[in-house]
Amino acid sequence: MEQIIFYLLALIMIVMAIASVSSRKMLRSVVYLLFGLIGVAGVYFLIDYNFLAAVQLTVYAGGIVVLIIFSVLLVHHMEMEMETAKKSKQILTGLSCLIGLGVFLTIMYSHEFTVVENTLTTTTAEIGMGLLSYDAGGFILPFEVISVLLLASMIGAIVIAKGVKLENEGKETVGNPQTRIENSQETEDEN
Amino acid sequence: MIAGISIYEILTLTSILFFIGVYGFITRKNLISILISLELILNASAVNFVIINKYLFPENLQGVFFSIFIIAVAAAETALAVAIIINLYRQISSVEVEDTEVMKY
Amino acid sequence: MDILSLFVLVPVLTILVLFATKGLKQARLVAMFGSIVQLGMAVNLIFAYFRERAVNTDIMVFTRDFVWFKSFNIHYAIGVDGISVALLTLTSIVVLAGVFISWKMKDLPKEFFVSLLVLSTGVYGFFISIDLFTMFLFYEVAVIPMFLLIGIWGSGPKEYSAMKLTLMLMGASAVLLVGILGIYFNSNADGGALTFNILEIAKVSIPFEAQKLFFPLTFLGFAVLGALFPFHTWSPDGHASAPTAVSMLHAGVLMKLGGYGIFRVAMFLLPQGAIEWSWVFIILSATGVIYGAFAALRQTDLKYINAYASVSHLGMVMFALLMLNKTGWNGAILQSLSHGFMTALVFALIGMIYERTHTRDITRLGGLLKVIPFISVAFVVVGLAYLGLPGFSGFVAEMNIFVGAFQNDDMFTRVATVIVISAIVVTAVFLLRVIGIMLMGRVKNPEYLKLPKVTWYERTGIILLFIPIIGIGIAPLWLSDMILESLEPFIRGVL
Amino acid sequence: MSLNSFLLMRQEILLLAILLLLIVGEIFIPKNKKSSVVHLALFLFGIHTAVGFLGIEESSVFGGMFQTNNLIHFFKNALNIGVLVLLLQSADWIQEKIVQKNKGTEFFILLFSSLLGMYFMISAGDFLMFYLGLELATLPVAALAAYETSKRISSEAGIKFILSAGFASGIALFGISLLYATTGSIYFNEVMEVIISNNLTILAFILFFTGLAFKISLVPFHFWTADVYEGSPISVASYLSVISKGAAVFILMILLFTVLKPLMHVWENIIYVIAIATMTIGNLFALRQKNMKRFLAYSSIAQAGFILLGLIAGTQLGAATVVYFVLIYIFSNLAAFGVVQAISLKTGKENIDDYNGLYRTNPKLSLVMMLGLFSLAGIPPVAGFFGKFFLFTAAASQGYYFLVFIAVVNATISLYYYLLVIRAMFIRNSNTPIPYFRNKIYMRLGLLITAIGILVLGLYSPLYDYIYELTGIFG
Repeated sequence: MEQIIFYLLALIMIVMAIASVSSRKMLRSVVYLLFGLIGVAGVYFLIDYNFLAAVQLTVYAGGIVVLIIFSVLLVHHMEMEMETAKKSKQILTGLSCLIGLGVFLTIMYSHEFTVVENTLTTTTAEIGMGLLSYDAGGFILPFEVISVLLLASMIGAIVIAKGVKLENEGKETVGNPQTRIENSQETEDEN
Repeated sequence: MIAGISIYEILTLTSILFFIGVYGFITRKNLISILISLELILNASAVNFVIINKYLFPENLQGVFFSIFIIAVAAAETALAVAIIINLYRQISSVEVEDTEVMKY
Repeated sequence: MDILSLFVLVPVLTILVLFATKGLKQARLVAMFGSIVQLGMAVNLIFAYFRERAVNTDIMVFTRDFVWFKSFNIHYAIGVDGISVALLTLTSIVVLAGVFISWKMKDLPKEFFVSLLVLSTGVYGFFISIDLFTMFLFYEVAVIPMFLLIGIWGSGPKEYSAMKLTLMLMGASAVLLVGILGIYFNSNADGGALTFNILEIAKVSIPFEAQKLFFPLTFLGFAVLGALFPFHTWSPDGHASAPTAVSMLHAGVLMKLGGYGIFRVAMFLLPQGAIEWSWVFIILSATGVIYGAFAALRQTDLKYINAYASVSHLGMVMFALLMLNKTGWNGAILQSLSHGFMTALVFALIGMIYERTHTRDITRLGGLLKVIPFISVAFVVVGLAYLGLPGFSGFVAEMNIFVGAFQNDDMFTRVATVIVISAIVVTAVFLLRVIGIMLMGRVKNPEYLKLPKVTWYERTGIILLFIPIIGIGIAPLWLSDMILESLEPFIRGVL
Repeated sequence: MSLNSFLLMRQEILLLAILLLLIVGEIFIPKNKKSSVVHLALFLFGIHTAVGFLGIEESSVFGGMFQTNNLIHFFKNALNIGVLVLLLQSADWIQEKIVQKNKGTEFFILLFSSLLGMYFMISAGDFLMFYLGLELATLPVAALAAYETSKRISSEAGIKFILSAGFASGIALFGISLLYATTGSIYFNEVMEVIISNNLTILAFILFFTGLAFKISLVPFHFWTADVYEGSPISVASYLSVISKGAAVFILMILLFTVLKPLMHVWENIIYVIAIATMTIGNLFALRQKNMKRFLAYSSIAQAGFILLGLIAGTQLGAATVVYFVLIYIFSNLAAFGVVQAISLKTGKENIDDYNGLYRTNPKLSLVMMLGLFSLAGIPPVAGFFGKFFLFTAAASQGYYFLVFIAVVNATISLYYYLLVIRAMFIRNSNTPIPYFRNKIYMRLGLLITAIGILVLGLYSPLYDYIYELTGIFG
């Protein structure tokens, strides 16, 4: 049963990923990505990392994708078709990616992994404890660092997007500063 | 552990995702699409960490934590990138890579 | 303060004082004062050397050794033997003469003298070093000011010449660097510590394979500076574009670094490599000698003529070094010295002529003997010295070179020697041609009839350079002794 | 947690405190006195730099996630000095262009948080901290690159930087995940014990190295560099080329020499090829540049190639020469960028041709520039000569004579284009030269420090010996 679900998920993820990097419609591309990300969350559910799956859904599907959709809506005319790269470049890149994939898979399959049989389930409490423990194996320091990282990127995003008086009067001002500030705060809250 | 699924199959899946991301990053002409490809690459790595943790080294949770942090960093990165893209759009009304190339190699 | 470090310190102090000066008058006074002090130190060094030599039989005397970079075993190690003393004296005389010749430098005088003194610092430092690292450092210090000296104060295609010269010489130093590193990493062949010190390395027998590999690199690195054919192309262009004093210093002193380096580093430290490879470089240097002479014959620009003559003469120096015997080496070093004085003097005279007539094309000059007799007579005399006439320094040097060359009695060297000797004839032809066209005959341009007289500073410069030319010619023995004495350890090491 | 661990993390905590202080300051400083924030930031950072010189114990905290030793501490100090000089040089620009738009404090906050990221990156004891440090060091700089929001070229630089950086760290992450698969740990000390050379590990390493190669802008991962440098404000370009690159090189060195040492037979081959490619291509592109910022961008690519010569040695000697060279490189490049910045701020000119005749109008600036370029080119007696000579020695010590030969040939090529700038300043004349101007005190101080550094670092040998001693940990 789980096997079938996994294959189904894998199929969905790959198809969606391909669709999202080849679709010529901006918004569709983002929506395909959304499904791909949900597929990842599905994999997390399958291996019993429920918390991680939840994070994946809320932050990725709920935060990042929404952010990207916002930006698509703000900057892009939806009907417009995107330009694509030259066919030759596409084929060349595709081929080299396939070769790279081949190399990866050959190396991975030739490597003996010692799989440890386990049915451990990880609770959210454990993760929370790990995040806040400062003993060996604890992750308090990265936790602190990432808070600085989020602060910095929030400040950066605000400063960049903060409305400056446009030199060219003719151009429309897209998006008011308020939206972006909220967006950035959103990302911080997700942590 | 997913019954009946070996680690090789999951690694295959993530490798495919990774290369789709790489392919998109190189061929796409649109800044937002490039951002999307980037998310695929990051996700492939995140899944890798989690399943390696689960399949090979379940005694501690290093991989899981790693992927949580990857997600957080991805969020920050996206927020910043989107801010810059929007600012760029205010100036040139386009997000196509061609339009951004006033600078030549 | 030890007597040798002063040779680096005094120019550096002069440079610092120069930075504080304003205008041409102050700058040239400071530069002159600094150079006179240097000359004084050089003369003092000669006497001190003889005194010291009488009681000290080491290879190098006045040695000082300070650890600089401990982990690399890099030392600031200095010391001199007779050869370096002679070359130091040469340098100090040419520098002082160069300052006098540049007495009327109008454009950016302060910067000019600073660059000139940076150059001389490098040369002094090079001659006193017995540590490969500091030697290499001073080598580059000496080369790099040439770029500004030619570029800013030169004439003609100065940017091109400056760039070509700097890049070729720095490229050569790049090759040299690999050679030096090769020597360094083989200097522990006998189980000691790695060292850059020449005297220490000389005691070690570097493996033959390494010698074979690194000798050509080291030789080539120095030989480019000595204008070895076919890497000489920077030299005529550079000399032609450079201002007078720079041509003097460059041909007279800087190019001697090449021969000295070959002798002190390539030959001394890698003798087996030298024997292995000498045939290649004999061919190249002999070609250079004959090529330089013929090229000089074809030129009409005075500076080009002298530049090619320098290529020819320095080719002879390298040829003599490759003969690998005592007489030849003695000749090579004497030739270096004598050529240094002569070529500096010729360039100075060319500069004076050019300043007055605004041309260096001999076909447009004529009858100068009547209008500027002092310069013209000096030109004739130095021309005769160039020919190797007895009584001048050139004769002693060339005599030694050919005697040394004939000591090798295999067919190959014989042929090469004969070719090299034939260059003397060509040299005679082009010198007489120059003298005939330029100095004799009637005055071609009426404007030349009222050329300004030679000034006191020009006179001083000329006389300063004449003294050693004639001095070596008349009394070569004390110099020869000094050199031969210093050659002993090299003979023991190499042969 | 104890007081001891606070002491170990002194640099980080102090910088974080400054960061927070600036945020508070932003709230309390009245709007018409915003320019005082520049003085405040400079003052605070100056104190921070000075305090950094107090010694530190070797230890690690947080279960090995954060480690420090004298070498790391020394390098943090070097970064501090670099940033301080950079801030001095860009103080006027911030006053005139940034504070005016009411974005002064944020500039400092972003810069300092990026520096904080570098601290964590080079002090990292595991791959997670390394990754987070890397991102913290990178993301704020992307915002800084896009800082001149009214300039299109600046936004382009920002987006190009953040996307390439994201791509690079994505690839590196995949590599780390595979490394985690083969070793079972993300902690450096544990990885070091169990890592063995097999195909998967090598693949992991290559991916990981690719990610770092982007940061150091090694060929073939250099394509973003010139565009980003050209578009960014000069201070940011300077920061990228000096501080960012320096820190990345340092952490690469630590990783290669400790954790990844068992893979040395792999990485020395990779580095061999990349070093040649980087030096050559960086040089060839630098030859054709007209714009000073692009010129310095390619020149710094070539310099990165030279640094690899020290890495390839894989010994204590190699480590010492790399650290020493990076230190010298910081000063040299800051001198060059400082002059470019001073001129750009006064006249807006950034092309090499605009520098024609600069010596006759602004001799001091030209001299500083000359010192910087000579140091980059490796001309004695300035520091760059020693740095390069030692790097070459390090490579030659392992018998890589051919590589050294290629490198010295490249050094000569690089001399050519450095001389082009010197030619413009000293030899060429111009009808419309840059007029004489006098810099403000901060800029003068910033340039003076770099000039002194360039002159002293090489000749003063105890410094090198000290570094050599510190790198004893790679024994």
